[in-house]
Amino acid sequence: MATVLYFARLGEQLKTSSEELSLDEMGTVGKLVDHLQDRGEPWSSEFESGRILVAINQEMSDFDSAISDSDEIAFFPPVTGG
Amino acid sequence: MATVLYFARLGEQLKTSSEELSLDEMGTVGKLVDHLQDRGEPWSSEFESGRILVAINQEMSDFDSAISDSDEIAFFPPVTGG
Amino acid sequence: MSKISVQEQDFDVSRELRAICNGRTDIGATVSFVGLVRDMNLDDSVAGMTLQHYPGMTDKALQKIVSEASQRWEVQDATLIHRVGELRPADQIVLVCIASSHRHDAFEACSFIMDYLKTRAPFWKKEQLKDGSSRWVDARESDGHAAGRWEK
Amino acid sequence: MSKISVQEQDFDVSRELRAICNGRTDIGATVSFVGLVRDMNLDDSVAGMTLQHYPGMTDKALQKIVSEASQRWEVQDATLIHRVGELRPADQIVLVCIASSHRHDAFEACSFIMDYLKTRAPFWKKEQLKDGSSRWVDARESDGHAAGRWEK
Repeated sequence: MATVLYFARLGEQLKTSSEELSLDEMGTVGKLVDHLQDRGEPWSSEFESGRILVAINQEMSDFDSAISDSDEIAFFPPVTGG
Repeated sequence: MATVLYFARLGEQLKTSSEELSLDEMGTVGKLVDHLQDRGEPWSSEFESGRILVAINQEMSDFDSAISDSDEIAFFPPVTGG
Repeated sequence: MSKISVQEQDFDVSRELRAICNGRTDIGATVSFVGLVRDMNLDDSVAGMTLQHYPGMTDKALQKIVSEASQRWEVQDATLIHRVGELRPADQIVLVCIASSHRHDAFEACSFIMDYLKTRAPFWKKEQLKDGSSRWVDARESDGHAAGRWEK
Repeated sequence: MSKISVQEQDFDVSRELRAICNGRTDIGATVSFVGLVRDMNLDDSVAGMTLQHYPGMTDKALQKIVSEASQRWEVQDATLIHRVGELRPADQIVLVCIASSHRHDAFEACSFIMDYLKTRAPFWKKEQLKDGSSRWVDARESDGHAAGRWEK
């Protein structure tokens, strides 16, 4: 089971900050996002913007990156610290 | 009488840090420097280097600047603060 | 060599500079950046803000940014502190201190770390406005451009 | 708005930053530069240094440099302290603090002030070496180039 995290505005909109998910055939971040969007609203719109960032195991990654069931995958809006 | 000041290494080499001087016909810094160099050593060599800076009334100036008997004229090596 | 900290409590610039310079006589220059909470943003009065972060990732991300700066410039020591939690106007948010024997290296490394932090470190600000509402702060395009200027 | 001081006594960065930010909630960023005495210069061991200056001119020169920075960049407040007299390795020599609503303005203004100060403010360092001799420090060509990069 992969751990999937949602931060900041994204977590608020989705009303969840974390879930455990079996990735099955979803071998890339892009495939996982397709799966999440298939849940309908608000998932569909939230991932539609093209501005959601992803980190795999706490490293900035992108939607083409490979993922497996042992990974921690985090989705979040552009960062605004500093 | 103009006040002429010498700072740092220059003052040490000339063995004076200040003097009062009547400028007479010396209407520019360059003319004053010629006059000082005419005093012989160490004046002649110290002003020969081309690296001596001048301030007139506490403002950075150059050797073409006009001077008069009411001025404070300061000569010094390149600055090394900070 | 460097100190990285994500913390709720405030920091003191002089204390951090002393910690860097403690017992050392080979440091020629330090440059310190402090980011502060302003009481206005996008024409609205800000009463306070909450800084959320991604705890597992922030330390790693900040360490990576400091390492990259240390590879590009001569950095003798570095301190990076980022606060999280509840902050109010005039509160300090972030501190970057760089010690170097050359002042330009210190300036560049410090500026670089701030630009990268603003695009790559997982922190998010939520502002409480004086009218009682709250909102997530949007990333600014200018921060993306600022980080971009360091790319080869 | 700005504070300029030429003094023998030491300074405290945090105290100066607090003085700048005191009661203000509109400052987004501060950048602080501190120059320090190193124990090595040109391969020689430095035991201490004396900072001479041109008392009638230093204040004016520093004021002018800060004014020029404030014209070029958005500077909300500035503090410039330069020490004179006897200093030892690890002692603080100079402090420049810039407050601005934009971090890049703060970095640029602070860096500019240091570059100009190093070529235009009438201070001279005389080093005491560990072998008992002393020497006036020569101006570095690199400082001239650093100041030159700000010319249009």
